[in-house]
Amino acid sequence: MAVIRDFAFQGAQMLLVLLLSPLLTGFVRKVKARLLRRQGPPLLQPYRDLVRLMRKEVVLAESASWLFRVIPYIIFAGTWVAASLVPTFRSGLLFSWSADLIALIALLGSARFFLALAGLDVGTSFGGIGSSREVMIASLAEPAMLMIVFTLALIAGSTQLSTMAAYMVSGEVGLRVSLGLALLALVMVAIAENARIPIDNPATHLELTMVHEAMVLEYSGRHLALIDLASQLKLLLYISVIGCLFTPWGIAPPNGGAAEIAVGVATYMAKLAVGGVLLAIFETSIAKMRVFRVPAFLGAALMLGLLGTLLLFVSRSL
Amino acid sequence: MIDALTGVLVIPAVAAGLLAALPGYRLTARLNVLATLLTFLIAVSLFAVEPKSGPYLLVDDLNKVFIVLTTFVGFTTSVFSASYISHEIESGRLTPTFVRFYHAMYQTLMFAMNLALVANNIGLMWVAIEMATLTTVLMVGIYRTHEALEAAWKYFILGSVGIALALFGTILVYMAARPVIGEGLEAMVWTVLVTKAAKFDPALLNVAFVFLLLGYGTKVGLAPLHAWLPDAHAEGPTPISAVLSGLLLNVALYALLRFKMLLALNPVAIAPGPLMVTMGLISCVFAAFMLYRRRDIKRMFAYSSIEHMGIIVFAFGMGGTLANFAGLLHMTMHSLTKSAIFFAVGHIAQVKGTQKIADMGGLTVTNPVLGWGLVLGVIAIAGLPPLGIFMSEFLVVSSTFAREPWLVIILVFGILVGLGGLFLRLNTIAFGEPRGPTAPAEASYVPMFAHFAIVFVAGIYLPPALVTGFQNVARLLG
Amino acid sequence: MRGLSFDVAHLLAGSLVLVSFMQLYQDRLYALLNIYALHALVLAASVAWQAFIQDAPHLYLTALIALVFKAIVIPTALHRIIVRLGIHREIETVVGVGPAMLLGMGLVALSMVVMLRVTAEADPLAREDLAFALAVVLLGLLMMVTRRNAVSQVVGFMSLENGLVLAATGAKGMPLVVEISVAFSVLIAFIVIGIFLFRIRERFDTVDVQALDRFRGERR
Amino acid sequence: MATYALYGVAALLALAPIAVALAASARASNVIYVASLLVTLALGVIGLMSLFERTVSIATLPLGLPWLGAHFRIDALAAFFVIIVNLGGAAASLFAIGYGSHEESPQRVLPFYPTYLAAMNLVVLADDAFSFLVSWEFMSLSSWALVVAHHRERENLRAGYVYLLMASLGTLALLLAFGLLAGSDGNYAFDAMRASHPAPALAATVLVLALVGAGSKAGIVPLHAWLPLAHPAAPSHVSALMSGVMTKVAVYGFVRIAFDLLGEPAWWWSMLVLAVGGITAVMGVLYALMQHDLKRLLAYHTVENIGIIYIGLGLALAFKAYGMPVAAALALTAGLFHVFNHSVFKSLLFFGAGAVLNATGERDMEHLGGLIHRMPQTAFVFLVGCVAISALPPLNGFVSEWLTFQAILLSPQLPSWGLTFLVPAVGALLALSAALAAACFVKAFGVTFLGRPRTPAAANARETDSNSLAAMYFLAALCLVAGILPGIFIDALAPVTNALVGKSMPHQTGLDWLTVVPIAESRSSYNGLLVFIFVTLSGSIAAFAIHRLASDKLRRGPAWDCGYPELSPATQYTASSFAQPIRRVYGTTVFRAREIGEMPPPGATTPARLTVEIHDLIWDAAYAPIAAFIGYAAERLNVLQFLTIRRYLTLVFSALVLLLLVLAIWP
Repeated sequence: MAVIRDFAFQGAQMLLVLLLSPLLTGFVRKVKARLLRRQGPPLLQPYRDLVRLMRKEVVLAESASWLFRVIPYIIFAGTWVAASLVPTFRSGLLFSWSADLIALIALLGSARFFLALAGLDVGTSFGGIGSSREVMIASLAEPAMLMIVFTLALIAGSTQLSTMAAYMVSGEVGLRVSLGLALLALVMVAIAENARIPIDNPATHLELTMVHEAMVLEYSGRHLALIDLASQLKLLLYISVIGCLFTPWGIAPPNGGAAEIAVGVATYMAKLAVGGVLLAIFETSIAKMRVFRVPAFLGAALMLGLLGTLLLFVSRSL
Repeated sequence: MIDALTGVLVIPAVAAGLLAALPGYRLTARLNVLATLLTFLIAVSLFAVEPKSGPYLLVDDLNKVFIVLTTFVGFTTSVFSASYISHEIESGRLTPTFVRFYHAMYQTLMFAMNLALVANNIGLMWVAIEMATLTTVLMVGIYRTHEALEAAWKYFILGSVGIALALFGTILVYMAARPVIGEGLEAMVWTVLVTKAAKFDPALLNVAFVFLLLGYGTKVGLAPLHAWLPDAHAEGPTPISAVLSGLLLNVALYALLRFKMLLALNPVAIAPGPLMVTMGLISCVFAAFMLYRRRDIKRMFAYSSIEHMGIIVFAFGMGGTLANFAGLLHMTMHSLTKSAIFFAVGHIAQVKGTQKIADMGGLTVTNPVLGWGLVLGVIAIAGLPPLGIFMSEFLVVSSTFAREPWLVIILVFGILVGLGGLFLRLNTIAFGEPRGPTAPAEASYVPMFAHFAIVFVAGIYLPPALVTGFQNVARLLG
Repeated sequence: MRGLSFDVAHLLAGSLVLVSFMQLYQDRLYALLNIYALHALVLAASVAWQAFIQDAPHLYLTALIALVFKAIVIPTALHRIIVRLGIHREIETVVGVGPAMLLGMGLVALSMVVMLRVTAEADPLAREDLAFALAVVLLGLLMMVTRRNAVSQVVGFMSLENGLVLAATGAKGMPLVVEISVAFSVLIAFIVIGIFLFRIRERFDTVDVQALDRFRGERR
Repeated sequence: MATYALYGVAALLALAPIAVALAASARASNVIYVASLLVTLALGVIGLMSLFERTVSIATLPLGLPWLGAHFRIDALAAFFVIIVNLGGAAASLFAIGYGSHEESPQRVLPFYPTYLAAMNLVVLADDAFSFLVSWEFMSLSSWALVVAHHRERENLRAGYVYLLMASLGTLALLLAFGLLAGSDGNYAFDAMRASHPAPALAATVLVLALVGAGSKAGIVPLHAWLPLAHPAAPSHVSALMSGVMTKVAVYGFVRIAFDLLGEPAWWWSMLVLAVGGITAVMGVLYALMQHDLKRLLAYHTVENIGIIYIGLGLALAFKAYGMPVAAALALTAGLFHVFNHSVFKSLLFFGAGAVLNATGERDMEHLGGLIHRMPQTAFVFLVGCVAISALPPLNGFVSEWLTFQAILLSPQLPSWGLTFLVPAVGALLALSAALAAACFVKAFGVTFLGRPRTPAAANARETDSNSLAAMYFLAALCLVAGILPGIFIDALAPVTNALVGKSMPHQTGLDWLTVVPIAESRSSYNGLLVFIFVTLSGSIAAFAIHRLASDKLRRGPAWDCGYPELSPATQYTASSFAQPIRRVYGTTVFRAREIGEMPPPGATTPARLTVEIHDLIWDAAYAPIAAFIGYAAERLNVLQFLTIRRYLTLVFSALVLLLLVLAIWP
């Protein structure tokens, strides 16, 4: 009986993230438009785009290989699985222990790996630009992310998201410098990972400044749809991670009843909304930086993460 | 009834006379081989029945090994020299008269070395070594080219000085022994000396050892007394290079060891160790560096002989059973390996018509057997397993490092540098694009590979008899 | 008698050292050869004296060899050679005479020091003799080192060898002395009238070692 | 067991003369490779058996040092490495059955190949210093012969030369280490060394020597210089062995000395090892990123992975020194598991490179591209290898690095300031190297297999033969299995860690869903199987749904050319241009990399060119000066060959006077 319920919750979680992610993107776009005093596209626009893309036929470059056609599914699956393992409204998901935070990051890493390969597959120079820049960014973002994980894991004594969330909510954490550092670094990494301003501009189509868009330049139809959906999932995932680690309040305990579940869902929505608004504000208030300023930005994140870890180690051995 | 001891002396002596008389190089070459073979067989019989030592000749664990080694290498070298000489005659570098002279000298040399090994009398030993030197001088000069004469002359002068110094040392030893043992022959007989050595006058012994070290050290080729060695190896006929590196150095070293034993037995005398260690290290490192700028293949391997003599002397200088054992093993392995290398080099030089390294290349392509033979030899001489020298180097280094870390590090440095030098040249000789004439060699590979086979086996398995013998000697050497 | 024998032996040995010094000082080949003859003469005398006081008759043979062979045959032969080679004018030394003499002094002193450390039970005569002999040996070597001409090098070697014989005869009752001196005479014979000078003369018109050095292997 | 293993080794050695005998015949290579395949398989089975039945078996031969004999021993550690060696050996032999037929000078490869395998086995089996060193140096020697097999290229000879020198340096260092352990009376048997507990200072010296000796063979920075030269020079299946297996044998040597022979470690050893490991990892991958020779890139990656392994070993040392056996077991397991993984996927990748080399005759990625169309299967297995080595789930490379991270997360419990600061830094280095590795293999795979062919050679490549493919598929499958069922392998390592640090990781295979739980489930867990199933399921569901519900129409069209018609393949991103952003971020400091662009004035017809110069600072700082010194000294001393006789006499004379003076002033 309990098993079935757990399965149900796991399934619900997977569907939830899948359905919410376009909405979140649409919401962010909307807010940004509002901030720019524009009407902006309707909230549901992303859904429409996806559906339309799905319907369209795929135009494939002659030089594209079988890998090129497989990659969108890999990317989508990897990201989706990663997203579905993050406790959103209820901790203690059935399969949450099948991948801890490190594994989660690695999953996203493999998604990125294949995306970069896709950029190189067709053999145009734009894809090359995109992939080479992407891996350069990743080569800094991933260590930073891992440093953040170290910090949190050392505080929570675990890399298991459910456990970490439970520990954070238990309140015995107190306020720690390293936590602040970690949060700051995590936000920076999240921005970089999701190709948001100031690292990359999701809306641009000027090749020379593109990173993410350049890689997917050759994609069309359902493939493009999957990749877009994957990136939306990724955004959602990062916001939920931040939410469940730094604002773990409201998440329903594993054995929680209907009421707690309801609270959990509600708080989760709220967190997403807040995250989206903050992101939009940040993006509108800052300009995109040159590609080769990015290392400095991410290097700062890495340093912050390392600093947080070091402080912790020191405080431990005191 | 002549016993084995006199046998190893008589046969070469008779053969020398015979060969001097007989014309025709083919026959004499065969005779030469036969004589050396006989000598070798008789020497082997020493292990079976050990004749008792008289006032002039002795046989014990120490020299038994050396006699067998000497006669064996002498035999294989004579086989090699047969094919070598025939080629020299055809190419007109040697005339039959000189070949006759050469063979006579070869036997004389054998006689002299055997005498030096079996002599029970320090004076006799000295005479024998002088004789050996003179004969080799004559053979080095045999080509009568400018270089050969110059090498021989250099060898002659330096050698004579060495002889003189050694004699002075010998006299001093006698002086030291006389008060204890009394005048006359007794005071020059090994077997007597070693029994009484404890009571000798230490100061005299010290001075004596200095002179002996320098005198016989010149023959061993220790730096800075080595000058004659490279040129003598390079300019003489290759069989002689093989005998020089493989045997004569050993014989001189053998003499040195005898005297070291004497000093070791005397409590008050200075320890000969430090002197030998110093000279050994100098020779090893110096020779290792000298390998890099060599253009003449034979001269290069001559320098490598100096390096190995350095290692051996270092081992004996450090003393201790293990180190001495290693030293003895290294002497044996080195003489086998180095002579084999010279067999290969001799044929290579004949094929290529030159000794200049720059003019040979890609031997493993043009003459696979010779080429790989040389590669094998260099591997062996560089002290790489599974060949014999690795075992001795292993023992030398590992047994002394705990005692004298810094000295051993210098030694290891020398070994490494030497290895670098050897392989640097090997790359050009054996590998790469073939250069120079590529005529197939008409050569007898038997001696070379016989040596390599022994060295290889010894690298992984030593017969117990040999081991016990060496261990006894090592204990004697203190 | 004891004292007298000691003094005479001492005198002769000392004079041998003196003659070595004269050789070191002399830089003309002719004169050098004459002095070498003198050197051999003194050696013969001292050997004979040793033979007398040790009443070891076989030493007389050694003395005879020294007298006939070294003091007469060799010098004359060398005279011939240098005349034929036309290098009898004069010999240039590497080190100036003065420094050479100083070095020689130092060497003599050194040999004294080394030998006098020998404990006294080796009878004084032997010690003195050894000291002088060592000095002669070292001086001979010094001479070989400081001369550039092959003939003078040979002379140096021979005086060195005289020192050896002195030591050998000084060593009381040493066997094989005669044999050794014979062997050495053979050696010297090799050197002097030996193949080398001939061959060398066939090929180059000089015995100057530098001429030989031009043909060392690895240059070119 | 040990006896049977020795039989196997003997069989391998016996193959060498057969190879020489067969040199003429065309079927020689098949005979030799099939035979060595069978023997290595048998040896691998022996290894497995002795690992699982957990017995120590010894054998002694009357060889080696006469008074000692040659001792051989299979304990858990040896068994594990026997498996590694022969797994790699078997795969290489299988691959070579096809690959070797293209060898132009087989008689220079065949005799040494089986001896090489035999030597590596012997190193692992040896139980006394002498047989260990003989096998060790024999291993170097036979591989040297293989490196110079294609001796007509100068750089191969140079590679072999540098390799042999470094190998001998390492051997001599180990020789000194054993000399210290054995003492001057020579107890060369490993048992005796275990029994003797060396003094701290001595033990430290031994450790440093072992680090130099084994490290120079494993390729730790800065002793790595030979590795990227020698590994690519050999035929590809041998490169696979050198990179995938021999470096592991070197690791074995270090583990044997540091964990087994030396007894209790001191805490600061671990600092040394950790620092070396971290630096090696990052430097290795950075070097690799700068390469455009495929095989050399792979060789540099070996350096990186060795660094990762050493990080694991260093952590294990630290935990062991502070008496935390469970944590030590975790760290050691991580290291050894990575040993296994790396041997698998590095062999796989080198096979792939070899297949490419055969098909195109090119090692230079700038001349390749688009091979995925011509050789799809090779491309697929190579891709698997790339994913595995980039430490991406669900393949095996990720698991071992994940375990290493878990070990690092345990380190705050270490009561030592130095480690407290070092370990996080090392963790950062590890993370950095992992990310860079991914970047590097995007480059390697993308430039080699994707895009459009850059040369006719690449355009006309042909898929490689079935034997080679079989070998590669086998290894690829192994990567997957080890990735999704790591528990089996971790449990298999339990006896090893038990023997070396006294404890082992909790039993894994019993857990439901085959999860991996290093310490406790609440702490961290990973389930490769589930992740794999999830990803495949959701991916295929998505595909199915879309093709059913939406459209599955597809049209081929020209790539977006941005308005420039028929772009030539030269306009694609090359290896170096792909690396340019990273070179700009890291290279400027690490390699003093500089880009010099020459733009001709407007109207000039000369082409604009961009030249990139990169300095190998380690070589310039460490190796070049030594070489220069030796050359200088040799030149100087060489004068002594050209003195006059008189001068030589002067040498003798002064030596004599000197010694007499010594006597004169002797007390």
